[in-house]
Amino acid sequence: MNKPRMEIKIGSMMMKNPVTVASGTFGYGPEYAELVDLNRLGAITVKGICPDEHVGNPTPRTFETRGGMLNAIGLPGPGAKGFLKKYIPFLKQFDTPVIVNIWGKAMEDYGRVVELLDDEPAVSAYEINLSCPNVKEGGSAFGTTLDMFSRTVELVRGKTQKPIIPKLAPNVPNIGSFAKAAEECGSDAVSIMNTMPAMAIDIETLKPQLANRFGGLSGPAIKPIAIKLVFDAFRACRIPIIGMGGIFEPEDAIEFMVAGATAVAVGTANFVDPGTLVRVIDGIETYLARKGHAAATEIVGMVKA
Amino acid sequence: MNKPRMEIKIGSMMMKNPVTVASGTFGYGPEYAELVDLNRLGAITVKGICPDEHVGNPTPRTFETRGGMLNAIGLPGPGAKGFLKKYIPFLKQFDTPVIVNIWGKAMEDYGRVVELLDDEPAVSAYEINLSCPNVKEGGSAFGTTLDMFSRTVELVRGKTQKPIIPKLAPNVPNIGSFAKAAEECGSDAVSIMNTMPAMAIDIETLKPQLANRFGGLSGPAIKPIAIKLVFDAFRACRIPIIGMGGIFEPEDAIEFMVAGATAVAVGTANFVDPGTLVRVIDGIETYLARKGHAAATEIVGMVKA
Amino acid sequence: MKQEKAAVLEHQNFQGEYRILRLAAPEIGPQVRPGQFIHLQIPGMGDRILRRPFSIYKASGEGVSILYKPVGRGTEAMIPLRPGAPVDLIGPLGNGYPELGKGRTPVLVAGGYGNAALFLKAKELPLKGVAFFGGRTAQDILCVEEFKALGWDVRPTTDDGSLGTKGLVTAAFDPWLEQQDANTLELFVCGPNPMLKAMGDRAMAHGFTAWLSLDKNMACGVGACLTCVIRRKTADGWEWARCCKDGPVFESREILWDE
Amino acid sequence: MKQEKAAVLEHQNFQGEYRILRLAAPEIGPQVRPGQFIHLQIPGMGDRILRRPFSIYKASGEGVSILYKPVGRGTEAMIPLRPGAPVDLIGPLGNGYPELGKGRTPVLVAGGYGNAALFLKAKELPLKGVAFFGGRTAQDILCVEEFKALGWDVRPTTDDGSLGTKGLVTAAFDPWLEQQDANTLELFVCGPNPMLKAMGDRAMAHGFTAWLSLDKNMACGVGACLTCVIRRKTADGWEWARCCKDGPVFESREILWDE
Ligand SMILES: Cc1cc2nc3c(=O)[nH]c(=O)nc-3n(C[C@H](O)[C@H](O)[C@H](O)COP(=O)(O)OP(=O)(O)OC[C@H]3O[C@@H](n4cnc5c(N)ncnc54)[C@H](O)[C@@H]3O)c2cc1C
Ligand SMILES: Cc1cc2nc3c(=O)[nH]c(=O)nc-3n(C[C@H](O)[C@H](O)[C@H](O)COP(=O)(O)OP(=O)(O)OC[C@H]3O[C@@H](n4cnc5c(N)ncnc54)[C@H](O)[C@@H]3O)c2cc1C
Ligand SMILES: Cc1cc2nc3c(=O)[nH]c(=O)nc-3n(C[C@H](O)[C@H](O)[C@H](O)COP(=O)(O)O)c2cc1C
Ligand SMILES: Cc1cc2nc3c(=O)[nH]c(=O)nc-3n(C[C@H](O)[C@H](O)[C@H](O)COP(=O)(O)O)c2cc1C
Ligand code: FES
Ligand code: FES
Repeated sequence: MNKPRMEIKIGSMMMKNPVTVASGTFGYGPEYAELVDLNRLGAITVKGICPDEHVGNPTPRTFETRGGMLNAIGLPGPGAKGFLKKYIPFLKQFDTPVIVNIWGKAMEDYGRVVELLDDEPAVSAYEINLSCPNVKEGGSAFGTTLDMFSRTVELVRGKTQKPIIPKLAPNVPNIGSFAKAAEECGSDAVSIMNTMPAMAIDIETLKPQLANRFGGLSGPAIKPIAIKLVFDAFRACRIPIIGMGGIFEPEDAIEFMVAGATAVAVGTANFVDPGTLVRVIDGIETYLARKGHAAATEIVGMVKA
Repeated sequence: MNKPRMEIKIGSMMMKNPVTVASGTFGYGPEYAELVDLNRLGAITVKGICPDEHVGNPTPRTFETRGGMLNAIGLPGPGAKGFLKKYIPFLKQFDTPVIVNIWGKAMEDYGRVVELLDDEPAVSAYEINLSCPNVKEGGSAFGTTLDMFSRTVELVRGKTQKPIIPKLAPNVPNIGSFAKAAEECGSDAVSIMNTMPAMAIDIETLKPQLANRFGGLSGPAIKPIAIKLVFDAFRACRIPIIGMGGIFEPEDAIEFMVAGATAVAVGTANFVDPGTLVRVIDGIETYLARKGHAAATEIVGMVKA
Repeated sequence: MKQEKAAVLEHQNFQGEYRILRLAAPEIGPQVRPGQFIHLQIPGMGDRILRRPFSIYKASGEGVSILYKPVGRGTEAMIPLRPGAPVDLIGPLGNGYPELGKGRTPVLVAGGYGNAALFLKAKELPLKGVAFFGGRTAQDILCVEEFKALGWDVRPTTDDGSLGTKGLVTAAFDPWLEQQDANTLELFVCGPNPMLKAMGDRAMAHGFTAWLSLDKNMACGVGACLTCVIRRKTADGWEWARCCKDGPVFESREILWDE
Repeated sequence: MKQEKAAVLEHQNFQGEYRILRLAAPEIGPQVRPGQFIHLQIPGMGDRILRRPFSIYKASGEGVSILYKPVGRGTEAMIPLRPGAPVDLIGPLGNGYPELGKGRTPVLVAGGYGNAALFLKAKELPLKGVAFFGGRTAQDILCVEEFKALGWDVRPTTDDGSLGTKGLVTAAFDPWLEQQDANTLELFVCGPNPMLKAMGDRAMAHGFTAWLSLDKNMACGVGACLTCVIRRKTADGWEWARCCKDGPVFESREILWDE
């Protein structure tokens, strides 16, 4: 039997398989390079970058919960120029497209960061973080009000020919409207989901477990929420979806694809088992072969519902 | 040392302690009566009641997930008259207030069900389910659009002098606005949270794991989401909050109270360990005593954030 | 119905893939009626939280025993349980099998763990008759000698013919039925859904009574959550009945099978 | 840095509440430098998912050993691990302690599992000097005889006076320091944060070098998540440094302590 075709496309970006990493859980590439063969990945999605250097939140920044974890890292990073200088030479060594996750404190930052990055050919696509629950400056408002969402996406669209992928906030009653708005503003795909706004409190000290008070919930706990959002978005738009939220096993990734995701991202699982990425890629291929599919794209959105 | 005062008040309803059960996880009272001393509870909250008998969803109705479960029971029930006849005589045997969770397929149903129940003195309060993700008729729209939310609450307010407690949907970006709207419409408290809209798919059959396709996620997985919502609502309104979502241990209940909940409800944990309710009640009392508090109300919203 | 902290007394291979778990549960044990089940909280199930129901194979003042086959997360997590380990039980649950009707001839029909679920009933029944047990291979047919020792005429069927008649339970049951006065039969059945349905269909076609013990996924086990419902016929249609509380045993005429 | 499926070789009580876990890890073992750690995936942690970091006490071609005290969910879940059990490791991680500076006199300061974390360094150092070990009671001071056998002059302090000087490590260290040529000292420290800070303060006040191994909660352990950061001084302010990757060992002057 022939091997199933694993390639998928996000706009003009070819991925050799549907599996990337969730922004912020894989650093900028080098961190896991000794443990994971970066050439195996469909794409490398790097941690959020804004135009300038950013300091992020004080510690504690993460907290383990039942079936998941909270984080409020707060998007520390080297800024666009720092990123280009520090990480692009490393990333160029691999035959794997690079998706840069971008964010801003104000709307114009989303344009500025693209302007700073766009000449670099090793930057393959932009994932637009419109939904980070961990920065005070407004990241989350961009993702939960349709008007600001659309304006931000349009702004980015005007600055680049590369694929743009807005990352949707999960805490809305109508994810479909955001997916459709993304499509209408010329997006090439959407990512679903960012972490869920959440909180934990130490009942002895009465202090929040995170220095930032709030954080985002990720991990297996949120998978059923993410599957529903992907399912809803798939019915509302015609652009590809990158699905994520609690993918720990190949079966989880396949479930996202069956729900409507063209590609998937492994996040928190990297911390638990860096072998997850390769296991998920191989597991998808095995499933496709067993089910007699010729291509990964065949199972996208095939849920009987 | 004196025992801490465990009593709390929701409008005119006195509860001997802050602990009730989450609607739908404890039947109508008799189901757990052999395992749980109903006289120990702060209140008994019964499964959702609408004016008429309702059949609910086909099976499978529940599905276990990592750290939680999905349900799409679909609110089957005997209707208001059936409830009064079948369960009120039983419930009257106990010295524990009864909160009736009400819902409707259309807005006027919310009024009708109260009209049918209100003369019964054993009905102590109404929890208004405006957020059930499992009925097609619109339960969830009542909870995610402020205008419909307010109109429904006002309608119920006009029909009864008893305490009314709107139950808020978690899948909104601005829970505070709903809490505030509830207050402005004359609510005595709000309940937070209902289950989170979610989905799971069997990748072998490609069918959703629930006959209703979607369901609501409950259990430990959602606790950090619920804590955040309670925290936000506490800052937005001055009426008491009944907090719930993944309470399995006394520490969980205390965390809700510290975040801003005056009372708490144990839901999914009843299925896992019916002893949870009494353990939670005793655990809160022990904590209060150890920390030198004279009353349960002293820790409400005491988080240092 | 009690919630009891029990301790593992014995846990070992029983036959084929089946294992026996014997639990010290002096409060629950004496209350058990045939056909009831326990709801077991399985330690070490990781992030899976719900209990699992198991039919009671044997019960005494000391406690209860169950027979199970590891088939999924819960049952696989049971394997490492060692004697002395604490486990939390709720039970006995469900209605169990009714008394044999006057003038009726009892018949047992079972498959898989159904044999275990019928054992207490087989012991209690005042008359012993024929017992039809089906399974994939000889290894899947449990407790044959025990049922024989009680006086039952055991007629095994196996998919591969390794024991008794080759084929499904119906391959042995149907020819036998032809020769019976069907009206007087009273069947006690526990097994996979298709077996239950096959026996229910025959009961209605031939006018005998068949008590079917249903296996539906459960959450609470006590009637509170409405997970485990089946459609039960009523005078003017149907109503939901809870397998955990109103069942798991229903008479074949009560059940409206889903397509 | 490797991810390796290791097997438990030995697991038993070590001293007081401390336990030793010896793991077969032939890929990781030979790569270890003193002061590095492993990131352990603990089986049976239920619905908690993250790994836990542990300093490497001993390492060889065969694998690694760690010493730990059950204090929370992860460390308590380790207790039932039996020889032969598989566990997943990432390591060796972190920078470890640097070489001793020329003309310097090494000093060890440790508390709790810090004694274990310093053992490989203590062995490797070309000179042996004084080792200040603090603990609540005699039971909490690990490996005293082992350090003595290597040639170290061990000076224990205990809160209850059950071994050595009564008081904190500083109760023994400060009077001793008075008599030293502070400039030539080079401290290797691992212990609770207040101990690290106390030593760091003295290093800066008296002008000696102190290498402090920090304990910050970790998620990834490899530098990717930015959970475990501390403020490291720079020419014009400070920057975040990751304890897992840039540390866990920092020189006292590098660290900007949080209030
Ligand atoms: C009243 C009653 C009595 C039972 N008695 C016994 C008994 O005596 N011995 C015994 O071995 N088992 C018995 N079962 C089934 C048992 O409770 C478990 O559900 C089953 O063994 C699978 O559980 P698991 O956790 O191992 O699998 P899971 O992890 O839950 O699932 C593994 C696979 O099994 C399927 N599955 C889960 N639960 C059921 C179910 N109830 N019916 C059919 N398929 C299911 C799932 O769809 C999945 O494919 C009984 C069930 C009921 C309702
Ligand atoms: C580089 C490094 C090396 C370490 N080496 C060892 C070692 O050799 N031996 C050893 O026993 N432990 C060591 N630890 C600590 C260990 O990793 C565990 O974090 C700690 O034992 C508690 O884990 P737990 O899962 O049992 O507790 P948890 O369930 O995580 O928490 C229980 C309690 O411990 C607290 N806690 C959790 N993690 C830490 C932490 N990192 N620091 C301080 N408090 C914490 C929590 O706040 C909580 O109150 C090391 C930590 C680091 C960062
Ligand atoms: C530690 C951590 C850091 C993250 N940082 C980012 C980020 O910089 N930008 C972003 O868009 N999402 C970020 N996320 C969200 C993830 O990309 C992903 O959307 C989310 O974690 C859900 O997937 P998971 O459950 O597989 O982790 C972060 C998540 C974690 C856990
Ligand atoms: C099986 C089940 C049935 C439920 N039925 C109702 C209901 O009838 N009305 C309602 O308002 N909430 C219902 N809920 C939601 C719970 O009351 C509660 O809000 C939610 O489960 C979160 O709490 P938990 O995590 O403690 O279960 C139901 C939840 C479950 C699990
Ligand atoms: S399992 Fe809850 S009603 Fe039967
Ligand atoms: S633990 Fe992830 S960066 Fe250190």
